[in-house]
Amino acid sequence: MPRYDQMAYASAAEMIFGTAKNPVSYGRDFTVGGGYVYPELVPHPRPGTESTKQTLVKEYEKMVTDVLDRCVAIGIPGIQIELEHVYQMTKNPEWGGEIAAATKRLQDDYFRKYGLKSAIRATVADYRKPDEEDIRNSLALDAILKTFQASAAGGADNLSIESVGGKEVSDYTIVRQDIRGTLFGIGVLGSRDMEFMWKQVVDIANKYNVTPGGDTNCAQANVAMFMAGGYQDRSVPHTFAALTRAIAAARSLVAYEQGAKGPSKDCGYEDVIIKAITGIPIAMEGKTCACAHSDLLGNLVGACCDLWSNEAVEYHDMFGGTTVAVFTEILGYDVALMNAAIELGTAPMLQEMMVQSDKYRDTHGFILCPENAYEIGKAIISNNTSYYARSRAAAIKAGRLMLEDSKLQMPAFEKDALESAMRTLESLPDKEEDFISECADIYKKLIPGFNLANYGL
Amino acid sequence: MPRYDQMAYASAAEMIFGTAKNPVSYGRDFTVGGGYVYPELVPHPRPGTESTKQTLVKEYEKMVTDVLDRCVAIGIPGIQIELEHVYQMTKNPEWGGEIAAATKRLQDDYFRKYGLKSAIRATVADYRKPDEEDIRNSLALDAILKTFQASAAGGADNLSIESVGGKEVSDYTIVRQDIRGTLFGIGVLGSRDMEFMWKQVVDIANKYNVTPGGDTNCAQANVAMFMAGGYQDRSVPHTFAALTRAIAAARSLVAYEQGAKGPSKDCGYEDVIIKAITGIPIAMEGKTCACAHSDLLGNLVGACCDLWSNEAVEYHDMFGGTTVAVFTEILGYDVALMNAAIELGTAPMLQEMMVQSDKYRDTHGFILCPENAYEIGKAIISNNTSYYARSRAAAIKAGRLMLEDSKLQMPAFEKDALESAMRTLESLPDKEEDFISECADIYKKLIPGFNLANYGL
Amino acid sequence: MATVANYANIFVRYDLIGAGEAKGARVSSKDAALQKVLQCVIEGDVDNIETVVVEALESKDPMTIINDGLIKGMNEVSRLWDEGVYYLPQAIVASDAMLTGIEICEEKLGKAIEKKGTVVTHTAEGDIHDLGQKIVNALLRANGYEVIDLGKDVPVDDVVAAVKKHQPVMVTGTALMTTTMTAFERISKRLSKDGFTLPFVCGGGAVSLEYVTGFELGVYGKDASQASGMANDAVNGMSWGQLREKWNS
Amino acid sequence: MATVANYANIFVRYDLIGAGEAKGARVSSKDAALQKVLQCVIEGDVDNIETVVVEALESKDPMTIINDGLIKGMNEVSRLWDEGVYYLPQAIVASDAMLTGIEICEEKLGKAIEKKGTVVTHTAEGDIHDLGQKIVNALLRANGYEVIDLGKDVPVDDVVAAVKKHQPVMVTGTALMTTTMTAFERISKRLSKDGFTLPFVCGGGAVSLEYVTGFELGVYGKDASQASGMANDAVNGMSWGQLREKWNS
Ligand SMILES: [Zn+2]
Ligand SMILES: [Zn+2]
Ligand SMILES: [Zn+2]
Repeated sequence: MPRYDQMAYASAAEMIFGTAKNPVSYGRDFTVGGGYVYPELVPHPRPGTESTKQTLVKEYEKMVTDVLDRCVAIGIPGIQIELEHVYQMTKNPEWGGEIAAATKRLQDDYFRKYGLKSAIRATVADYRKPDEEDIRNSLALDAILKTFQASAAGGADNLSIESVGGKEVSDYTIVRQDIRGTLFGIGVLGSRDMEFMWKQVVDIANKYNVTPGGDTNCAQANVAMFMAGGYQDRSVPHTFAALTRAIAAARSLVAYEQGAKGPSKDCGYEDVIIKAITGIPIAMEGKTCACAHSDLLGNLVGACCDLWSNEAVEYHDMFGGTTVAVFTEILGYDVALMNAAIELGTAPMLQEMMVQSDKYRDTHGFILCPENAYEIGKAIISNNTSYYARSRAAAIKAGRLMLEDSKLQMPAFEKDALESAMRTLESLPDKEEDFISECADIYKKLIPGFNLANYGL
Repeated sequence: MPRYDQMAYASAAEMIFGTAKNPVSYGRDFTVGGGYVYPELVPHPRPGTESTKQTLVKEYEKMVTDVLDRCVAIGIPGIQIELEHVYQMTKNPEWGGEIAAATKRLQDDYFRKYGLKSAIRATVADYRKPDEEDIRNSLALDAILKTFQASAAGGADNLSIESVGGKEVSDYTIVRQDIRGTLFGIGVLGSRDMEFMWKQVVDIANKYNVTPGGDTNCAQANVAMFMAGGYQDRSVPHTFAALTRAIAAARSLVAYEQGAKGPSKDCGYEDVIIKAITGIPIAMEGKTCACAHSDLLGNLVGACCDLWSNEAVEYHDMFGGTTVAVFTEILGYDVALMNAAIELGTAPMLQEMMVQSDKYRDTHGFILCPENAYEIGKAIISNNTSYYARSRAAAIKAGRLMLEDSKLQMPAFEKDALESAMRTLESLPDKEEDFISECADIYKKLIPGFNLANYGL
Repeated sequence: MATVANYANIFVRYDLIGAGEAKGARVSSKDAALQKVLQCVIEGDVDNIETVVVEALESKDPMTIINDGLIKGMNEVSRLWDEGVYYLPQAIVASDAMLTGIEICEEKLGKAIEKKGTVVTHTAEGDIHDLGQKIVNALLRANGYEVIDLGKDVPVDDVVAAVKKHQPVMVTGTALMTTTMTAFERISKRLSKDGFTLPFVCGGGAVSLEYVTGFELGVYGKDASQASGMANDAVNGMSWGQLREKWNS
Repeated sequence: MATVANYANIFVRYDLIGAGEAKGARVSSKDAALQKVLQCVIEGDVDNIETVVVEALESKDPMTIINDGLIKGMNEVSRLWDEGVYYLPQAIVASDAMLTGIEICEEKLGKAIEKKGTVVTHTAEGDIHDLGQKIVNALLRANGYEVIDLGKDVPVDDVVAAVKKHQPVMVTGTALMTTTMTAFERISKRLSKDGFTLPFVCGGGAVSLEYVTGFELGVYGKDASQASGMANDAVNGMSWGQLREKWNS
């Protein structure tokens, strides 16, 4: 059940990159949200190296070494490395554990030798299949939980996941521009699955004395955003994706209600809303994650970040070194600019530049600029009677903000899509139980394998 | 002979990114230094595609299309593409010409369809060998000049080169930490060769009604800087490389004295000094050229840029698209931040953040921050009796600035290297002819193939 | 703090260029019952398609409804999508409507209509992200193909077995992660070894042209919307090499 | 405008860590003449090396001066460089001094001293950037190797011919640009075809481990300073595969 009923910040103007109301410390002298922004580098192994544990561990050792070397070559004060699990690292818990341990050994070395601050996030792969199995009791769940333990035991400082509850429904509805089903899949089913999942992640983290990090709506809101794509794409309306993002905020919040402490996951674009509500530090990714995907809010999304990430880069050579070193350097300078602004006392001005770069570039950036994100956060806490109510309120608030700002331009099709979705959202039942029963009827028929029991329903 | 005897700007405080005293317009509605910063994307073909003209033209067509597509996908207002010639494009003038023409066709399309502003810089490869041939009358020179013509005829808007005069001497002296020889190779020989070369480039540009762009001391000062490398490298002292950079400013200036109009070449880190003197718009490369090389001034170097470049990225796939699209996107957001600052009236504050990020990170950034660059510029124009005199004055000024700022820390070895170089610089003869005859004696003996006649001496 | 008066030098809204010029549907039927079917498909009205098809069957034979109503409507939807008037969702819901309608007509016919050919689709072993595959399935079906949907997280053996069993004109593979896409090369080797020469179209997430064109049979699928065009080419006798030449260069 | 009080959260000067701890030269000679030779090499004093060697030759035989002065000095310089006390320029000028000294001693001996082995070096065709190669040459010579310097912009044929003629223990290639480095693979094929199995160490600018380890004989040279170590391994009988294993993984 929803818990948050107030905002961590008195206004959006208080929110700034580098500082969170509730900073988190772990790893090697590493504090997130304590006044400065650090890079979070996410390396991805080359295809083929996943074939054995030995080759994969070795691949990670090389990548991590390149990252740490570049930090000490150019003076980056500290860095978090995310071990974003490829399937094989989660399916075989000892692989994830050994890679965390190898990363920790290297980080320890550089901390001892140079004083380089560092930390490790282990993001376990959620490979449960909600339309094929009992996701509350499956081999996949078992492996996921074991891998969390192995990672924590191995040396991960922060445990995170991109959980997939409700994806079977949102996959079906996002490509059909069905906002009702998307609200159901993310806001209701996603939230309920997170509650189930995060109780257990937090227990494991507490047992191993590590930090439960966060979750992201990668499997749903990012699907909508990536499909919406650039200006010329015609896959999913951008306005529809923006509504999806607002819903995602209400859903990803559940991790913190269950005890997660942050920093949140980089690809959770909804995290700025969550920071406004919870005060946890957040990881964000923008222009320097172009290596992983294109987006329309490359600067704006950094406005309130505490970690700044590249999302994912595959390990290869470039003229300037390996990709992981190259992106460490770019991220390092990005955050150096932010930290220089902090030291100069001009951080609010830099934030305003970031915001003005993208606020009116596209609807996604528009709803995530600090003032709008704050408003969506308020809609969430003011409707905390159910996961459904707050998700719906978030979407309606986002939609109204988009419709009411005359500077935000939209092609006709995009505006039609938004208005149509808003009509649907406003016509939905008030009570969660009514909404659930309505959706249950509809989607059980349409989506093969959809099973309410997976969500305790 | 030196011409500039005054500064284009009354003070360093007047210098800012996006605006130059003497803006340049060309291409498709493209103005550099006219109030806003544009990205300059430099694509590099994959090895193997250079084997035939057809495969190379096709490679460029694909790369250029990816760049322009990404611009219209995320809203980048305009872009310059640099065709930085691989050897084969210059050796075969029609290759360079056809690739320029193919690029122009594509840029025309996107301008017609979307209004995307654009321009083409053709940077011809200087493959003359000063230690093996008469560089004022060789097959290589012939091909270079023909390729300039073919490029201009094909559609290049801006003609640039990274000329190599004096490289045979500086290659020998930089790795021996011999400041006298480096001053000779860059400041005297490099300047003289530029005078010879740029007269001809300007003539060709005028004949074809295109813009003579600029030169860079890539072959010399960048060799020193890249060898100096990161904090852990022990190849060339960073202080020595910084002195080399100051000398390079006096040398690269010759292009503008011969009629070049800018924008200067991205890898000319000395260009900020040149902008202070000449008021031409400059291209710079910093954090987002980490794909091409690492440096210690990733933000600072953008403080006064008019174009912002990635230097070079080889064409490959990444998760987020091809490398050229990925770096177009990152550059695009970098300049969007700068342009947002300009619109907000907070550009000086952003500039200060850039400067504080790196001014004391390393000596190279230190001497290139606007106020120090301006001082070095003043030393250059105040000593305009000879190429030698102004190059030496630039180095001495840079050395003094480094020694006098107590915030600039240096390891003992670095400081020794600087002080030793300063003693040498201060003990050199006052007159150019004395210096030349001293160096001629020494280096003729030491450097096989070194030939004074290549420099009209 | 100051505000921005003019955003044009920060970003340009290229998405607004030409917006609003788009024209609506151009096809229609003089027959009222068929017109309703057409309209249901073009509007992706899955709620009413059953009613209008059943109604049309009262006066028309099933093949007429299929050809002049359902397929004609779907073709118009494809045109609208190609021209940027429609987005993908409109194509998907139209396909839903069309397929529902065809099912009703087939029941009346007492047999399934002939398909253009069979395509086997799958998502790589280890990958549970099958949305791309589902879109491919919908678009192929909308274009008259029989789709053998092997689902997600499919072992190499199962893909090879399905190809042997169903003898498709084309097989597709989707992967979000590069560390799961390595299965594609193994599949290609197995198929080649067994003498198959059909195109194996691979796409999704991190899959790249460079990778897919590195093994035999491989054709890179940049976008789900290319699937039917590729299948058409395969049915028309193009080899995997020709497909690669046409779509990947 | 405000100033920055503390830069530690913007950047950390990792180059200052341990700076100043470095110790100077540790070797010395009890013999005054040899001590002067030693010192000239350690200080890279090319202006005076001739004088002190000639002076030493008055009381010492050439081989003693070479072994206990010149080479001993150079070894000490290598140690100082390895430990971060010296930078590359100190190693280069020491090598200049040492080689000058050896030449004088060899004249006195009436023959060249025995080299550890021969290495052929070149810069790729189309590439005029041969600084990396020059550094490799200097460091190899300083370590006792005979270097056949083919220079820059060298055609494939010339490299193959030089290997046939000089039968080196190792051949090296330098390239700044990827579009010139493609010659390396052609050289490797030609050498392999002719039965050569020597290591072909490639490095410089845009050359990458991925590329070099993609063809036979190829060993990636990350840094010029590795050249002598690799040559030593080759002389000691390591195959190119073993070199790759040791230096590239
Ligand atoms: Zn994600
Ligand atoms: Zn991520
Ligand atoms: Zn350059």
